[in-house]
Amino acid sequence: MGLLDKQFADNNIIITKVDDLLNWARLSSLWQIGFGLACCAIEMMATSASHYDFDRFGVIPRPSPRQSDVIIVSGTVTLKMAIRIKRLYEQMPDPKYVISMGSCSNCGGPYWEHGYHVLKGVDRIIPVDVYVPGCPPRPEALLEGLMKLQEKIRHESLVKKSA
Amino acid sequence: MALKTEEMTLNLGPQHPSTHGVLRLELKLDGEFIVDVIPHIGYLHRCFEKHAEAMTYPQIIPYTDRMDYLASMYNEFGYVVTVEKLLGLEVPERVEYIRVIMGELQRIASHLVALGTYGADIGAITPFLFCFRDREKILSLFEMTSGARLLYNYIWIGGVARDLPPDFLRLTKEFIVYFRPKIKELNDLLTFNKIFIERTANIGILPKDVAVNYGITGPMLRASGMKWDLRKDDTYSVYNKFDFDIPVGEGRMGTVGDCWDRYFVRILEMEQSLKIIEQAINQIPDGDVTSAIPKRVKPPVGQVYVRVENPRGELGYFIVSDGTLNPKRIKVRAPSFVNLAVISKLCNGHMIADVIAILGSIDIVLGEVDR
Amino acid sequence: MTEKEIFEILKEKFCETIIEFVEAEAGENYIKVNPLEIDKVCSFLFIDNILQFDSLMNLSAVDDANGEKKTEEDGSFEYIGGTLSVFYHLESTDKRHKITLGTTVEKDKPDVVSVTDVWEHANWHEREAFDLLGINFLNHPDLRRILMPYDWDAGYPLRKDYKDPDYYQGMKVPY
Amino acid sequence: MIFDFFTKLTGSEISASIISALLPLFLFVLPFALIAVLLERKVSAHIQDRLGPMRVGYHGILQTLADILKLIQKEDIIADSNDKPLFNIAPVLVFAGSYAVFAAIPFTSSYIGSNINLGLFYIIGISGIVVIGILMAGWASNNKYTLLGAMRSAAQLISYEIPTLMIVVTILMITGTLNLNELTEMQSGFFWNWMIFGGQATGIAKILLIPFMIVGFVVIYISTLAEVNRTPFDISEAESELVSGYHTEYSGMKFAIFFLAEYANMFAVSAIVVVLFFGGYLSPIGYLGNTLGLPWLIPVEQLLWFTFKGVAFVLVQMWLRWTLPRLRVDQLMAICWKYLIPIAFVNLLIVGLITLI
Repeated sequence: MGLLDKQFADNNIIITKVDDLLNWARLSSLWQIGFGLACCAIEMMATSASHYDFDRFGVIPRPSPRQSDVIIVSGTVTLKMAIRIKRLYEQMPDPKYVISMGSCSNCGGPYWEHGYHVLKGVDRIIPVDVYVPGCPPRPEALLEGLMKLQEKIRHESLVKKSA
Repeated sequence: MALKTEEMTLNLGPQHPSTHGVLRLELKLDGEFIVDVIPHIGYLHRCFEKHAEAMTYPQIIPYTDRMDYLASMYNEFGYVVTVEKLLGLEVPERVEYIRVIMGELQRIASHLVALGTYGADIGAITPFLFCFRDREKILSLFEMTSGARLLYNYIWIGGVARDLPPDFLRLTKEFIVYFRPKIKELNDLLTFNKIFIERTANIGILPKDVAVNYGITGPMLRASGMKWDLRKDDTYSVYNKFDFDIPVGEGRMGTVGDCWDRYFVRILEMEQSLKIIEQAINQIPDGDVTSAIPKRVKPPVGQVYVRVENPRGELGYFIVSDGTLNPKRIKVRAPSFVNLAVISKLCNGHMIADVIAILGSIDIVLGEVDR
Repeated sequence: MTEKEIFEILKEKFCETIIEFVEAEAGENYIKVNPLEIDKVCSFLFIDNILQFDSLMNLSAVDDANGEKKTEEDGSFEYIGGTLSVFYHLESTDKRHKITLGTTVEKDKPDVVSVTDVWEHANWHEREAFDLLGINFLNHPDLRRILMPYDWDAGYPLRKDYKDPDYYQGMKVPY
Repeated sequence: MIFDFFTKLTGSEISASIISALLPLFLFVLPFALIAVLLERKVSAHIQDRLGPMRVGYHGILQTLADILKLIQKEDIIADSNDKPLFNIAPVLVFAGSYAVFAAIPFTSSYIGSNINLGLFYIIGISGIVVIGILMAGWASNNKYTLLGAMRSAAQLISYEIPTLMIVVTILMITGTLNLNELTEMQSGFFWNWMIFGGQATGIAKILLIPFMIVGFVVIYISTLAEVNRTPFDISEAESELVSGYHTEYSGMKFAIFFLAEYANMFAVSAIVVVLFFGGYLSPIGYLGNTLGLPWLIPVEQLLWFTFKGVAFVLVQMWLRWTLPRLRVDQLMAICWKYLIPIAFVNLLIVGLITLI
């Protein structure tokens, strides 16, 4: 949650407009935490590199979790690593988003059956916003996942949802 | 009188921009100087060996891809060579040529990542992106052949999945013409940059005898001045039909076996790989590539250890067969796993920045270290 | 030098330690050695001027899965007794010959002497064998788990009768 | 000048000072930082065969605006183990240090924040505050990476002040003034009167001065690069070693302030180099205002020239950053103490001898 999220009880024209502006800012500048796990990390790097260029969407890798908005879980999450990923996620400031990239972090991927040391899905430890399937997903798929996340952010609101 | 200082422990990783994945290094520091480096691995332990025991032989190929994901083709290559030896299978010549072309293209692609990320570790981001740009061209060659960008499942036991597409050889030739000047560009931008040399020469010197004792292989061993390349010294496939050199470290900028040598050996190897590909394209025979693929892979009881020259070094597969469809045990001798073990020896007495330089020059892939 | 010749040299030097020369149906033959004296054999192979095995290519541990199989009602099984094996693939970079050593230990008391003193390379491989198959390497300088978490207490995963724990640190392990 | 103008306008000295203090911030530093961040991303992208930001506005021109707006919204994390007061003050101090430099920089002949006689001295002194801020940030974060980054940064900044000062003294010997406005005016005329071409000296002295002035310029440019922590001297925030150095623990707006300070600093040091060696706001070829007989046009032109020269040096900084690798901390110190300082000393000596002619 950001500073203002869900602080307002009613919805009016000003809040809607402010919503749009803030959401626009959020979705246009999703800084990812520069953090790779496995095979998918190479595709993530390829996405940042010249050919696909993540920077076009305003996504730049930040080395520190404190300055990043989105964590792209790119690869197999092992039990040993899961604790660290959870901590990284907790270190990020709100509003924060999670993209689960690749089958491994979606559900365990090819390691689902005999992977005694593989966490079957990163959503068992942190909440995931967008799942990108593939083993590994092509860079285009990751870009599509990012655009889905942007779409999701576009519909966020400062208004507190009534229960 | 020496001032009393307190040792500081710095935890590098598992999430750190320059540990090339999920390696964790525990640094014991005296100011900026390294007292000790303790590597902790296993953050990407994906249980390959357990999976291998539950799969049939052909089913294992996709899993070998995912070990050294920067050199998938070569992992498949090594695995199928091992199983073929266990089966006593002869493969058509065209298949061997295709495998060699793929393997060498993969070697270039893998070295490009190694060199690029090494530049980024030292602080120059641009070479990294240039390398990825050129790697993208190789990936598109792989993609038109196998349909995948990174993990191919292309080289099968007894053959390859499908024949080369019609344009492949022409496009590969074009790539060679395109890529040669790019090596020079990389040299101008990074290799002979004064600051880069300052940062890497005389850093992390690995003497030859230590390297052999630690089981170091691949570019790292060659940088230490040992002319040792399994493609020549324990030849497999059709490598004996090609004419190429084995570049070794000469200590041009400092001492033999320093980081700069390890970096430069990779550059020279890319040139040699281009040479091999060129020859292979000119010599490749016609033939059926799927004729020798066995319907059922059921090797006799026995065990075999076969090794190939992966871009990172000696990739060995030790397969124990109990005569069923599943192997009883597969142990992978992963070059990165072995090469990484030497890091604490290399780092002693250097500074924090040098640890990064040394780690980058070892060129590890965590998927392979942890398997 | 062929394997047979090397075997003859070893046989002369260590008559009791060397158990036999195993000829396989397919693949490679190996020399079977007593697990508690493997280090002596190895250091001889390393030092000897004719042999000069300066490089350990690989060290692998294998679960032989040869105990008495006891199947539970839910399909899981356990081996009672049985053996574990360790294989050493050696090579001389100078003389260009290779050899495979093998050793077998009881699962209940899996003690093998470490060869880390001879080849530093063995260090991590032995740790891995300890980690995944539970082979106890005597005289090893730093025998800890290497791939699995340090606090893993559910056993040795590469043994054939290994069973996943349900939870590790609050995370569900099976699918 | 500008202060008197506002005093007349508002009738109170306090409000006049506040306005004239904030003026460069809103008119110059903030817009500059916004543009420079985008410029950096665009320049780096084009160097690297990429496009850079493309989706936000035409060719991504609104990218930094979005970044800032987003950073404002972010949660401000202060961890339990942080030293709260220091943690909060540090970004402010860093920004204050780099912003205060702008007070004495003459943007045009008619606008200078404070036309003090000790201008150059003041700039060198006040930029020292930045070091305190960085050290504070590193210490208060209670994180080993930030601490190492801060230590490196402090050592680096303090060391590199020495060659900078040497060159400043060299200039002083020729001009005899610390007032930046006067210093600029002394280079008036055409571009051959700039300090890098020997200033107002004539005849043999001028020809002799030129090579030493160029050496001086190179030395001061290298040391200013080091003072703003740019590659190849960015060891204090070395991404591949120290995550992001002293500001690793900062999130949201506080991080944005550090960022802003960094870019403000980049321009500030370029401006100093411009004033010392490249005639400050002076036009190299004469003014359009003079030709057209429009005297009010001259300050505008001067501002444009000043910005142009400053941005040119900022661009060179960016170009270097995306081309060169990073030095190691001991090599960085070696460059300063073994090369730059002796060179600066010899330069000082020789220029001193030449001025005696």
